[in-house]
Order: sequence, then structure tokens, then C-alpha cells
Amino acid sequence: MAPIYFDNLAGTPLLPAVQEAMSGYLAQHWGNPSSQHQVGDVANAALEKAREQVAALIGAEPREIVFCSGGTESINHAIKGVAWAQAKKGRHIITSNIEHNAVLRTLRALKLQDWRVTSLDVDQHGLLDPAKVAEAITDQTVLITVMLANNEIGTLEPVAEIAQIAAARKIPMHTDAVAAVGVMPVEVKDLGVSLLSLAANQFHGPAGAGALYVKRGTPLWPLVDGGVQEHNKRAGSQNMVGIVGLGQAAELALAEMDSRVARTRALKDFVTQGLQARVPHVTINGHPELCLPHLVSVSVGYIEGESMMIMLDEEGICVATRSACAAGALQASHVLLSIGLDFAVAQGTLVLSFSHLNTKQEAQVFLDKLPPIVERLRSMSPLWKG
Amino acid sequence: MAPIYFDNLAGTPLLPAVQEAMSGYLAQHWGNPSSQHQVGDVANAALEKAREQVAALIGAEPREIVFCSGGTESINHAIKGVAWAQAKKGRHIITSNIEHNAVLRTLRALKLQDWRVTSLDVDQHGLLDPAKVAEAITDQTVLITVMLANNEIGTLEPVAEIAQIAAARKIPMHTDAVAAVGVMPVEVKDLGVSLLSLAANQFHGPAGAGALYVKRGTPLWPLVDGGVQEHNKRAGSQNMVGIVGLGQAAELALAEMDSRVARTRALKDFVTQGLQARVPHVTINGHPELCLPHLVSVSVGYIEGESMMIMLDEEGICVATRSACAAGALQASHVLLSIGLDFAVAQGTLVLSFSHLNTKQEAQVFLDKLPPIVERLRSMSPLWKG
Amino acid sequence: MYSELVKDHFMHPRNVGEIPEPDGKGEVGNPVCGDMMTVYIKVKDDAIADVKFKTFGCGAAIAVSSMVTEMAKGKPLAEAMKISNRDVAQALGGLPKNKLHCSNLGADALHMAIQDYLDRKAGKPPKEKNAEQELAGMHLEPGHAHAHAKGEKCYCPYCDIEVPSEAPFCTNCGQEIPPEH
Amino acid sequence: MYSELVKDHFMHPRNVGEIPEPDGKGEVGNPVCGDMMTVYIKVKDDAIADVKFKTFGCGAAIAVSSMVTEMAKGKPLAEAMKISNRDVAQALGGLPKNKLHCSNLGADALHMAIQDYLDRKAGKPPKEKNAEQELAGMHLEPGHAHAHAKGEKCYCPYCDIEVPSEAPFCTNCGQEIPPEH
Ligand SMILES: Cc1ncc(COP(=O)(O)O)c(C=O)c1O
Ligand SMILES: Cc1ncc(COP(=O)(O)O)c(C=O)c1O
Ligand code: FES
Ligand code: FES
Repeated sequence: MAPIYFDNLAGTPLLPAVQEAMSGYLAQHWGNPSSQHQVGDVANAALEKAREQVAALIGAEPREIVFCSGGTESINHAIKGVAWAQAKKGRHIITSNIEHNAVLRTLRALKLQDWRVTSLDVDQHGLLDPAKVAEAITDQTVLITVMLANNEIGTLEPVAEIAQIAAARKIPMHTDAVAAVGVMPVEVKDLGVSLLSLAANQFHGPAGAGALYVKRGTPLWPLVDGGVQEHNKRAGSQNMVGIVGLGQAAELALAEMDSRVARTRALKDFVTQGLQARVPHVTINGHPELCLPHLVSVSVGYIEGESMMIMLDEEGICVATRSACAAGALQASHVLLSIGLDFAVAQGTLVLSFSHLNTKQEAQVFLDKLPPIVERLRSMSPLWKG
Repeated sequence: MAPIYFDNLAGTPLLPAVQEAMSGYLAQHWGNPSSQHQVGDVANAALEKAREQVAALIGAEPREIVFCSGGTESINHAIKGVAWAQAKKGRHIITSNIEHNAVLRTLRALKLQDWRVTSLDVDQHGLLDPAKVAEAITDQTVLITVMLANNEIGTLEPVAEIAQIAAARKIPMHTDAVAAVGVMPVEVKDLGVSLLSLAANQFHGPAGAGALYVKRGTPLWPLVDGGVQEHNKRAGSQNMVGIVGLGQAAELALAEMDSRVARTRALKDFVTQGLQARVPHVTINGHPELCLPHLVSVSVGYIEGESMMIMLDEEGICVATRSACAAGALQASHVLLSIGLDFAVAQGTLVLSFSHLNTKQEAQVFLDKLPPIVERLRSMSPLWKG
Repeated sequence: MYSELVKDHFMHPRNVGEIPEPDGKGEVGNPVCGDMMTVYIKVKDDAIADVKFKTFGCGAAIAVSSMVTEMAKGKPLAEAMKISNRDVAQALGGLPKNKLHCSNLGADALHMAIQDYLDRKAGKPPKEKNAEQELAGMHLEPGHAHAHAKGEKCYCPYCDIEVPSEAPFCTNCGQEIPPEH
Repeated sequence: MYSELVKDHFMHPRNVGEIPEPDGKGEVGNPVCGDMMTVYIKVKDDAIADVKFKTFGCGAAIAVSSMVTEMAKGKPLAEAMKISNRDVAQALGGLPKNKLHCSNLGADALHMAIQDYLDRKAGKPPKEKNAEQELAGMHLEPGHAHAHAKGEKCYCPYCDIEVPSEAPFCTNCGQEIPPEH
């Protein structure tokens, strides 16, 4: 039996149309889009088509789309690229303390190279107050980076408001929108940011393909230097198969956005209510309204997340304890600690992320299978005095 | 009619087995290898299999292979990563002046951040003298990077000798082996380097998939910071479809190495002799013996390369004037100027790169079609006084 | 990720529970991950007559708890005292590299329970602090929780060079060492 | 990469050749790419009676040469003098962005040939240097060959901000500007 897959933040099943686009491409084409002969021309046409598809998804100009190897590279490029380009202007960066590791560790690397970073607190729902950002700005500030949607608790940050503050001070603003683009409507013009990161694997495209939106005029050095690809912004022969898949996935996500959001939001509500009704001592994390439509973060008191996850896996249900890229990590999530959870409660957290391919029936199976697992683990737990 | 493709340095046709591996993978799997559930396990198994396949191709340990988005990223990672990791030790790097743009521009970026770079001259065959490297070393030297095979003239550099000099001074040595790995036998143990870059698109794998070999104990910061993937060396969800293709292509290249080399070398000899016999005023560039088996660089006097290339393309023959990633560039190649060619002669250069899929018949067509094109262009050239 | 044997001990753990009036009790918390384990023993003729555990922790932690109690059961105290982390990991047929530290929990808790029994017998006052309290303040400085078992080698995840196990930064490349490497 | 019209002019260039004893001759070299072009004219009644070219250069350079000579043929000198680079590129239905500078070659060489004719008529000494010589030393400083046509805007390829066309570094981000951007 195919497993029930509720870990769409770690990667989404490729839609048949995306599979076909990719398989069809790789069966026929191998050319380098930079080559000036006919074999290159075909590749170049496919590249520019994908650029238009991705641009359309976020309301950008095709020229503002820089393809890269995924969300993490896109984020590294934005943050390091803007920092390096403006090193002479200043060495101060502002962020929130619930960012993804791709942001956190990029900033850590810059700190080791004498950049200063102000990381701002969020409230118990994970919301950052724009006024705090305004206060933190100094003459030295050269970048503000705040995520659009948190990938562990789903909270949507007030990026548009922060971008206005940034623009007023002429500071480039980047947003890690990896968890949001393709999952909910995102328009760069509405957000007003200079840079935005997205990844195909969040909306039924392949892993290892992503893009950085770069508004014209944004000071940015390459992260990957070399050839003249991607308007001199990102060197290296492009991952054409991945980019073709990204483009196709973007087109479908745009076309089906409303129905997908409706579907995942219904699953989210159903599961949230089910959990609260059936499992005692649970907390639903994140903002109740300003949140991703497809994510449920639930902390189950007195037990630990990984053991729940593995027992669910034995039942054929795939969920996550935190983002996959930190799955090897053992410490409690910095996001959950930041919103004020106890260490032990944080460790007992599951993250479910749905896609429009999931069904209510699958959600029902999950709601049936979880309670006995929780009971079993609680009976083993030294913290449980039930 | 399918075009005759002699531009395998820009990208190689995917072999049927590589296509099948990739299409087969993407039709069934989408999991994130970092996920700890069953869907992730399948991806992880595929990832580690590919790691073994790539390690085998260059005689490395699987743990020493770091997957990334291609040759350019691999090179950027090696150079910037080693430089950053040792910034406190020194800020001097040694290289040759015929490196690929991925090396040149990475070093240019470091120069803008106060690294010093010594770029060494090569002789008329493109060979770097190891003694010059030894002389250039200072207390501040933290990296030596010299390519294994030049991608414009095919010359093989004495990397093993240079690596010995580097090792004696405890300086990490990197080699850009992108043009060599999968095309001719390469063994990291024989070379003795600390870091080596390779890319799948050079040996019938997909573009956008590559690897960095990192010997244990090499000081190296990530280029792309974030999650704990690739042993903390390269963050971001892996391009699984590309990596599966890279692994399959590596396995085939290793298995068929001898016959492939024999085949491309025969084509190279045939074309070289044919050119010299049929076209007056041509120069074959690069070292006569120490060279890639599959590359011919020919400078055709008095005319310009792009116009030749386009006229050949009209006849269904794809060749390059220089590496694809610089195809938009207009200036004469720095490699050809470095080996002492005149500006105008350098501009009249074609690079042919064969694969074992090419035939002698195709080579014959090329040798028949080129002479009238050369004549036509010479008749238009103000330099031609014939 | 886990071997079949580990999974079996995790899915069907042996000796789960409490012993109401134990002869010895050991409570440990793992500073790397915040996991916790309590071991209870009954002693008869200087041997472990009965042993039970309760664990809040990952799959490996539960499997380790199950295995270490199985290994200790019936053993003379002196022998049980010699069961090492490595023995437990080996008996489980190995653990993933990033889960090796989980085996610390098991042996440590067992040894502490035996020591508790010996202390009580010798009339020493019982230990005050328990694992839960010990761990309470821990997350305040996650950057410093870089802990390894004694004798375990520690390599910088960035440059792969051996570093002192308590170093927050790699002595070679200067990179901050993440606690969970 | 090139449009059909460009390709047609490239594959079947009009007016290729030399005029043995021309009334005017213009030779230009393009400092960006090292391409060269010579234009020969015959003048009759202050109009271009015949025009021929020879070009060492890329596909665009050859197409531009063909087009500019076609445009000039038969035109009064004053009008031919007004043919601009932009006119040539437009007549070709556009050129790829990185090939826009190629259109400089055509108009410049034509204007130079007309000027040469006017100078000779006025009895001025002919120009000494030819394009080949002009270009000879050029590759010695490739870093400084960052040239744009007059009035053409130049954007930093890294940060996309307008920079003075002779800047070797971007005034905004400090990145070195590659000559071929
Ligand atoms: C010698 C050399 N280095 C680096 C590269 C860049 O590789 P990629 O385009 O895969 O990033 C190439 C590409 O052909 C190459 O030949
Ligand atoms: C918010 C956020 N940022 C960044 C990433 C990293 O993206 P990738 O793994 O594609 O590099 C993720 C991945 O899930 C994410 O959710
Ligand atoms: S005991 Fe902490 S992760 Fe296993
Ligand atoms: S004229 Fe120089 S590239 Fe066209």
C-alpha cells in the first residue's frame, strides 16, 4: 500500500504533467542553452519558457528570475550576495529568530566574517513586529531578511510592511518564501521586496531546482562565479531537466491555486479539530489565522517527536518532526523555543504538511492511528504522571 | 536529420541507461533523503548508491564525495571554501592563467575581498611549470588551484607534481578536473590533491549535477550554508534526479573507459590530420601528447570563429568557438592569448569535442564541409591577402 | 534509518515501567538532545534481580533502554557496572552516527541506579537533582551544548579535522561547531 | 540566436569585396571584440555610386556590413552620413543584446569612408593608422576594453545599476565590470 504522505514541506510528489515535461525533455535534449548552435537554441528556448512560467507565478518580469539549485542556494545567494556587494557601505543585517537554517547558518557564516546580525524576537504566535525592525535599523544596515512563511509553525510574517520600512531607508529586503510560493498566492509587487527565494519541491516540482527573484537595481554579487549564464548573476551550466520541471510545476500551481488552497485548508482544519478532540494535552502551534494553508504543527505533551514519527511510519504514515534538512539534528527546534515552548514540549512536536493530492480519508486514518501511539509512548515516559 | 554534434564539452547526450535511470526515478520517487520515514529512506538509498558510483569513478571514498549543482559550483565551493576556512592563516592563492572562468572569476571575487592571487604563465603548449609554482609559494599561501585538463586546448597539467609540492608545504591543492573526469582515467590517489571538481554533463550525465571530492582533513567552509545535508558540507535538498543520472553516468564511464578513449582519440587524430591536409594556414593548439583524448582546437588564419561556427551550424554541424559558458563573450579567449596566439588568430579558433557516440563518417562530413566555408569567409576578410 | 534489531527493541521494548520501591534508581538527561531516562533496579544477592525503565526520547533512546535493561537483568552488580555505551550500541548491531550519543543514556542511567543502590547501602544521602531539573535551563545556551561521550573523537563538520570535544569553534577553520554534529 | 533576416544577410551578404581605386575608404576595428571592417566607396554627383566591404568578424558584423552597404548605396553623401548604428540594427530587425555593439562597426566604417572622400577632396592628408594597427596592442589590457557606443546605457551586470560606461568597477557594488557585458 502506498504510504500516506503528510510531509510535503520536505518534498512533494511530482505531478504527472511535471514528470512528462521532465522525462520528455531528457529523452530528447541535452544541449547547453549557452551554446550558439541549433542544439543550444532548443535548450535556450526551454530555459526561457521556464523563466516566463516562474515569473508569472510570482508576478515578476522574466528577466528578474535567476535559476539556481534550490531554496537554500537562493537564500545564500540573496544574503551573501547583497552583503558582499555592500560591504563598503555597512556590515549590519537584520533578521528574525525563527528563520530557516538556510538563513540562520548563512548569517552565522557572515558573522564569522565580521558582519553584525540583529536577530529579532517574535511573539507566541511566531509573529515579528515591524516596529521592532524599524528600531533595529542603523546607518550600517545593508540588508533585512525575514521569511514570508515559517516552515515549522506556518506563521505568515508581515513582510510587505517590513519591506515598506526597508524601502523608506533604501535597504534591500529579502524574503525566504520557499514554504509559501506555489502553496498560496504570492506577488512580488504586493510584497515590495528586492529579493525573494523559492523552490520547486514545494509545489510538485523537482528538488534541486529553485529561483531567486532579483528586482532590477538590487546590489548583488554572484554566489557562484564563472560563466555568463543567468545574466551574469549565477554561473554554471543550468540544470535543464530540473528547470523544465520547475517551470511546468509553476504553471500548474498558478492555474490551480484556488482549488489547491481550498483543499489543503480543509484538511488542515479537519486534522486540527480532530487532534484537539482526540488527543489530550496537545497544543497547536503558530498563528491561528495568519498561517500557511497546508501546515499543522502539533506539540504532544510528555512524549518525544521522533518516536511518534517512527511509530506512525510503521503504520504507513509519513510526517516530520521538523524540517527535513534538520532531521539529523537533535536539539529542540529554535523556532519552537522562540515562541516560548518548553524544551520537552518542543521535542514532542510533529509537523504535518498537506498537498492537494491528500484526501480526507487519509487524514482520518492518521487521526485513528495517532491516539494509541501517544498512549503507548506516554506509558513509557518518565514525564507522564497520568 | 539529426545534427552532427561535436560540442561535447558544452554538454553530452544522455545515454539511454542514464535516461532510464532518471525517468525511472522521477516517475516513482520524490522523497527527501533527509526525511526519516520510508519515503525518505528510498531517496537516501538512491543518494548513497550514486555517491558510491561517483567515488568509484575517481578512486575516492564515498564519504569524500559532496554532491552539488555542477562543475562551477564545485569549483566555487573548493576555492572560496578553502580560502574562507583559512583566512586567518593567510590570504594568498596560486593559480595558472589558463583556468576556466569558474576559477578566474571566483578568484576575481576573492581579490575584491582582499585576497592576493598569483596567476602563473604557461608555455606555448599551455603547460605550467611546477617549479614556477614552488617559487610562488609564500607563508601566506593557503590554496593552489590548477586545472587538470584545459577545456579550450586540451592540455593536461602536471597536477600530481604540483600536488606533491603543495603537500610538502601543507597547502591544500584543488584541481578543476571537469573537462577530464569521465573522459579519461582520473584517480584522486594518484593525483594527490585535496579537492577535485567534476561535472556529470561531461560524460553523458545531466547538466546541473556535479560533485566536489574533499579529502578528509581539508579545511573547507560551506559555500551554501543551511541544513545538515552532505555531511554538513553542502546544504539544500539534493537534486535527486540529477544525482541519480550522475551516478549512472559515472558507472558507465568507468566500465567503458578504455573503449571510449580509444574511440575519441581515433576521431581526434583523424580530424587533426584531415584539417592539416585540407585547410591551408591552420594551427592545431595545445600540447601534442599531454592532452585530452577528445578535443581538437584549431585556429584558422584570417577569419573569425563565430562566423565559421554559424555557417557550420547551417550545414547541421555543431561546434564551439570556446566554452559554452563564455559563448556570449566577445573578447578573444584568455587561454589562446596566454599560449601566445595573435589576437586575430585567437578569434579564428574552433573547438571540437567528440564523444564515443560520434562516428568517423560524421568527421568526414565535417572535413568536407569546412574548406568551402573557410574560403568564403576568407574572400570577405580584410586580413586575407591570398 | 534504524536497523531491524533497533526497530524491534523500539517497537517492542522490554522492561518498560517502574518498580514501586526500587533498591536503586538512576535518572539521566542527555545534554545533546534533552532526552531523559529513568532506570529502576531490584537487587538480590548482589545481582540485578529486576530492572525497569522509563524513557522520554528518540527511537534509539528507547531501543537502547530496552537493550541495556535486557543486558543487565540477572547480572552481578560488578558486571552490570561494566556494561559500556559501546557494548549497548554493539548489541543493537550499531546505531546511526548521529545517534551514537543516545547509547550514553542507557549505560549512564543503569550505572547511576547501581551507584544509588550502593550509596543507600552505605548510608549516603540520596542525590538531590534529577534529570528533569538538570535539563531545565539547558536550552538557554544551545550553542554550548556540544557534548561528546568521553573518549569519543570529535571532527569539525566543516573541515573534518579533529577538534577538542568541548570547542565551540573549530580550531582549524574557525567555523562554529553545531551541537548536533 | 540571430533572426532570419540577420542570418540571410550573413549567409548571403550583399556588396562583399573591394573597389580597386576607391574614392573613399574607411577602416574600423571594434575595441570590444577585435572585429574589423573596411568599406570602399565610389562617389558620383555627391551620392554613393558604389560601395563594397570586407569584414573580419562575427555573424552580426557581417550582416551589419551587408545591411549598411545596402542602405548607403545610391544615397546622397549627406544622407548616408546620417545612417546611425541604431538604424542599421533596426533595419536588421534587431540584434541580440550582446551583439548590439556590432552595429557600430558598420555605420562607423561607412562614415569614415565618406569622411575620407571629403578629406581627399579638400586636399587633407590621408589617415595614417589603419584598424589592424589600432587593434594590435589591444589584447594587452583586456580589462580596460569596456567600451560602449556613445549614448548607449551601461548597466552593471551584477547589480543592474547604471554605471558610467568607462568604469572598470561598478560604482554601486564594487564588482569589476567584465568587458563583454
Ligand atoms: C574545465 C571546466 N571547468 C568548469 C566548467 C564548468 O562546469 P559547469 O558548466 O557544469 O558548471 C567547465 C564546463 O565545461 C569546464 O570545461
Ligand atoms: C522556509 C524554507 N526555507 C528554505 C528551505 C530550503 O529549501 P531547499 O531544501 O530546497 O534548499 C526550506 C525547505 O523546506 C524551507 O521550508
Ligand atoms: S537520546 Fe537524544 S537523540 Fe537519542
Ligand atoms: S562585431 Fe564584434 S562581436 Fe560582432
